[in-house]
Amino acid sequence: MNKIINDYRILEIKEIISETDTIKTFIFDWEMEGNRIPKPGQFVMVWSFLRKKDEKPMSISKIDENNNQIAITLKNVGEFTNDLHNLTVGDKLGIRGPYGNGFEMEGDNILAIGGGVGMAPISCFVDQATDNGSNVDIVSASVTKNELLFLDRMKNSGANIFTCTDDGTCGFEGFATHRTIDLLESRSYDMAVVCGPEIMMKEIFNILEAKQIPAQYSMERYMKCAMGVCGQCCVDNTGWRICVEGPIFSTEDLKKITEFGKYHRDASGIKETF
Amino acid sequence: MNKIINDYRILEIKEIISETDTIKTFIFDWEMEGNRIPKPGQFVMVWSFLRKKDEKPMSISKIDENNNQIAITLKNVGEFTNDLHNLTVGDKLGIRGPYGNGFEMEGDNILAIGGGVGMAPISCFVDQATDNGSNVDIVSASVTKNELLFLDRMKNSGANIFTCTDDGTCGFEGFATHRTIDLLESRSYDMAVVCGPEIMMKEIFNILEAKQIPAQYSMERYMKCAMGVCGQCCVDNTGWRICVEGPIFSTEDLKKITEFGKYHRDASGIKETF
Amino acid sequence: MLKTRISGIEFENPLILAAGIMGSTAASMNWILDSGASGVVTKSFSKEPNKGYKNPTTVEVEGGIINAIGLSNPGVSNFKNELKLIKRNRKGTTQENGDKGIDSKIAIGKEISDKIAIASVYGSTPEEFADVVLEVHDLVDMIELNISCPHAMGGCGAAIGQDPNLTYEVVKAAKKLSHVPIIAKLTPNVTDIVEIANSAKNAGADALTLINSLGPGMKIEINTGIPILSNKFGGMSGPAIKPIAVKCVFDVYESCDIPIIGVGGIRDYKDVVEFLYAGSSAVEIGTSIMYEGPKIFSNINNELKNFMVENNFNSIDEIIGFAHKD
Amino acid sequence: MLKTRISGIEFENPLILAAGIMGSTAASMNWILDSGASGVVTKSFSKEPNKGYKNPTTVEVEGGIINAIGLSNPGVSNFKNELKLIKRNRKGTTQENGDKGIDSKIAIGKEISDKIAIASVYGSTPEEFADVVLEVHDLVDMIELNISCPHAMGGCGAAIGQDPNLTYEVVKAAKKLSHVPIIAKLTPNVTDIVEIANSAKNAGADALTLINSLGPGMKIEINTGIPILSNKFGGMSGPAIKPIAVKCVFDVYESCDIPIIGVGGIRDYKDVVEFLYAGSSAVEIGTSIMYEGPKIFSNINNELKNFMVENNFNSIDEIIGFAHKD
Repeated sequence: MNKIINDYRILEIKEIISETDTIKTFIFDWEMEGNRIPKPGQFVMVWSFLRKKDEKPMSISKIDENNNQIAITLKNVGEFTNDLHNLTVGDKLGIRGPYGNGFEMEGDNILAIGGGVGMAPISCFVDQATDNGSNVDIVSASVTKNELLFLDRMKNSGANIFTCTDDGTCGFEGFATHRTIDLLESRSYDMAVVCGPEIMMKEIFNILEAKQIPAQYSMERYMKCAMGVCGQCCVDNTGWRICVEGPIFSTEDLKKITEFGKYHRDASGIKETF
Repeated sequence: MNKIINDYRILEIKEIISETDTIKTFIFDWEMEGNRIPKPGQFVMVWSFLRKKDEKPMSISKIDENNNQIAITLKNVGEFTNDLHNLTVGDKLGIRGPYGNGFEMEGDNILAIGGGVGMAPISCFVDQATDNGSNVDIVSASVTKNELLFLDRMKNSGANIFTCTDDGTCGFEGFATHRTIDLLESRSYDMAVVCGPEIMMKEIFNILEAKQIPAQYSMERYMKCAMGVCGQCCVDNTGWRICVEGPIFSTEDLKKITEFGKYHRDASGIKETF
Repeated sequence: MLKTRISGIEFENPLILAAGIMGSTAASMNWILDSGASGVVTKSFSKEPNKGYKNPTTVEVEGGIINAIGLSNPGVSNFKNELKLIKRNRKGTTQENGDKGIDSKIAIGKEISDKIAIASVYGSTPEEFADVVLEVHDLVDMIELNISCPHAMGGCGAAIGQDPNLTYEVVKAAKKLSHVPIIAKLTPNVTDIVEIANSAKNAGADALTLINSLGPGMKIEINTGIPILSNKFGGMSGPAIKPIAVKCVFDVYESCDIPIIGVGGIRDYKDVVEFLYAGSSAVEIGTSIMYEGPKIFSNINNELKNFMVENNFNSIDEIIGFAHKD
Repeated sequence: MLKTRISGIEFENPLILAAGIMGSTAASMNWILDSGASGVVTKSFSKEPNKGYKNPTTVEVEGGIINAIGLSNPGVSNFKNELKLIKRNRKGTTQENGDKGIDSKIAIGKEISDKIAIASVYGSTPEEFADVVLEVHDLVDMIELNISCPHAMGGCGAAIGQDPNLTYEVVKAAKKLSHVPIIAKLTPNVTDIVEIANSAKNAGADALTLINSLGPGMKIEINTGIPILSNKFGGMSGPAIKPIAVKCVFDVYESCDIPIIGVGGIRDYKDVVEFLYAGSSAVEIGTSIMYEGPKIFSNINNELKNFMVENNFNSIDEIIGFAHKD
């Protein structure tokens, strides 16, 4: 019988980093112990109880085993994230997890593709891969220069960074897809990891498939229990639970997820197309 | 948090030995594992569900770790034991336990005193002590020769047996107390273990106390839960639970049990004097 | 060997997915069916869409979880599209789920029994129930009336099932129109569940599901003093509620002669046997999927078969109600 | 720092022995008091002696136990002798229990607060309750009316506490005569516990104890198909019932303004805090003695003090009802 981690840790926010105008990173002390030690790609459930109460899944954006800290990185996109953006150091959040399956390392030449705040789990994986001595090329994409995430940290990791912005203010002018197609003309990879808006991931999926590069993608769906019972985050046509069988899916898995890139379901279960 | 053993094992009676006209031994297969391995002096709760349903505590009378068997030995003294005496090999009983604290080995020269069916836990302890190479003298007492328990087994163990019967049909004519006084004139012991009718134990207690021989006594009280919650088996004046702090008590402990040799309580809690 | 029948409907084994667990999409229910369940109960749905409560909606407690999802569902017109996709006819068909859990060796290429789809519906009035029943009764094999959710809003759920008269009215309205058998799912959170069971029976219920989640209960976070669930309280499910569910089944079996589906805390074959002994004709499994995933169904079916062989039971019927022989 | 008050009576800390657990003799209750409890509730007793049910009377289940002891007791005239021996006045006195469990360093030779003795009484009619109250109210500090035992025979226990009118009559009869405060102990096994709480309050109850054991539940032995308890079913207690007990306390606190003693599944200081947050003024501890023995009381008192220091609580009063602030 698996032990589900479902007790909240009420944690003080130790540090807040304003990454961009709309993105902040929150750092917490975290006991690195047993199945509490997160893997890149896993997520935590974040319970905000101070103002409007709510709870959402958040990818872990940094795992610092030396200093016993983890971080989450949020873009201010709605009521919940706005509430969190108004917190200050010393405020508390309830955190449970980590949940889900995480990325699997396969080979030494790695392409990591992150769009916007999708860089959160990607950067975690890059830290691990570069620590292991792998060669990592990162395609880091955003709308504009100021929105590119973790540039210094990624540089320091030893990875090669290929930025691209919609407005050309940093690196390549254009989308992550174009940047990836460019890279693949001259380079080859053992594996790729991808996180970003689902429409972007779908296009990247087609590109990587054409080149036969095995890839892993981080999926997001509305979540309630995060323990694999409520069924809220199940995807068509396999029924897999994003919170247990996901959030990371391989190319082969993703081929069976027929709703990938097409639609997701809201809190009531109504389908919303992307 | 202690793990209480409280799941029944439904066990087939593997063998029934008619020890005397009124006493039978029932043998069961028993998985010797972790805290399921009994110590001499411990008891099990025996649930009879075939005829009139009831459940009583019974001392373990044999622990056979080689053959993974235990035995209980019952005198037919009432409705419950009569029901059990009518069972045959292949019939089933529910057994849970073992419970309680068991005897503690202290020293190499041991006096073991058993009155009637009180030989059950004593014989278990004698097996252990002789296996350890201790010198064991047994005072085995009963009303008449045919009621003396485990004579062959005890002889084979290497212990010295001093029988006594009320009617003189075997060994010394008289009570266990007299036999013990006799023995103590010429011998000394590091410890004694005692089980029998409480009136007998009380007298033995006085004899051993006078000689300053540390002793351990097996107590019996009406029992319900055997898990230390119901309070049914608590004794005056300490409140100790026979099922948890007992059933074995040292001389020092027993001095604090003011009801020892005087009274016990029935199922409703009413005191009955011995 | 594992076959059982409820109101004339045959189940290939006694294990059914409980309402509210992985029952929001046809895809997840088909996965459960491929994993060995003989039937599925959908997540409860209503006439109109409902987003349910804000998170947290579920929290672990000793021996299980408490939840207050709040009956979220996309409404009957959206949900009908899911119902149509439940694979009830299984002759030679299966779904490939690869290494994520389905025991494909069992399912692929074999003749497989039909599976049973049960719609769980709710509303606040007999009319609402009737409307939803009419919309879906041609798409499913049975309908389970949720008159027992302990965290429902506005007169739904236990507000009905805690009142014998409302229970009667709702069951009667549903039964009158339905082409398929009607099951009433009851709450244990009443003074006398037998009274409610008989109300449901007298109104025409074909079967009963016992029990919905217990309590409700609450968990207050120790450092903050705040009840964790956004709804403050929620229904308790999981292994710890089993003794109470078994007792409800036992009592209702003695006093109310329609088939019972037992549910509450089932985690292994022993729990299933206990519910059968108490008088259930089948069981529903929900929360324990949290511990083992969908493969719990095939695991229990295998264990159950072994148990029956070892104990000389030839059919599920021989086990049902066994604890009442005395 | 740990002091709390209920109906004008001061408890040195909020931990009280629950009825039915190690409460059959003054000796065991004195051991519990020596182990750190501020008070004890006796095992329930009645006018006449009662042997209770045959064994098995207790069986373990997931998250606790179910029991049907059947209110065994020696009758009030015998039990008065035990009541007289409970050491309520503790100035400089103590009992020596050696290495069997009491932390004698704490107790010996110190000025020690008085301890609170609470008699739990039961009967089948208001008159029986009144008779027993009259016999014992000069021997104890408070009286707890057991109108909630889920396995009582002949109109006792929950047969009263599941009916608002009977609850009212019994509480009224006891309150009218008693020299000491009257506590009504309620069952959770009702459709609406708030209704019963208000009946008790309207009849003059000084305080409420919430909750008696849950269910009842049953466990059927898997190899034999036989319900294990001789009474077939029994009340469930232990850690798993805590969420339901906390919810009962929370609800009654909001709707009924007399003090509440919380009970159900308490195993550590966190559980105590949760009950205080929900609105209990004190708590009773029972089944968890199975896991830790009497030292659970001093252990929890120490943990509770640490918790209060770390969280800047100066008194138990500051914690009581904290979860209702929003």
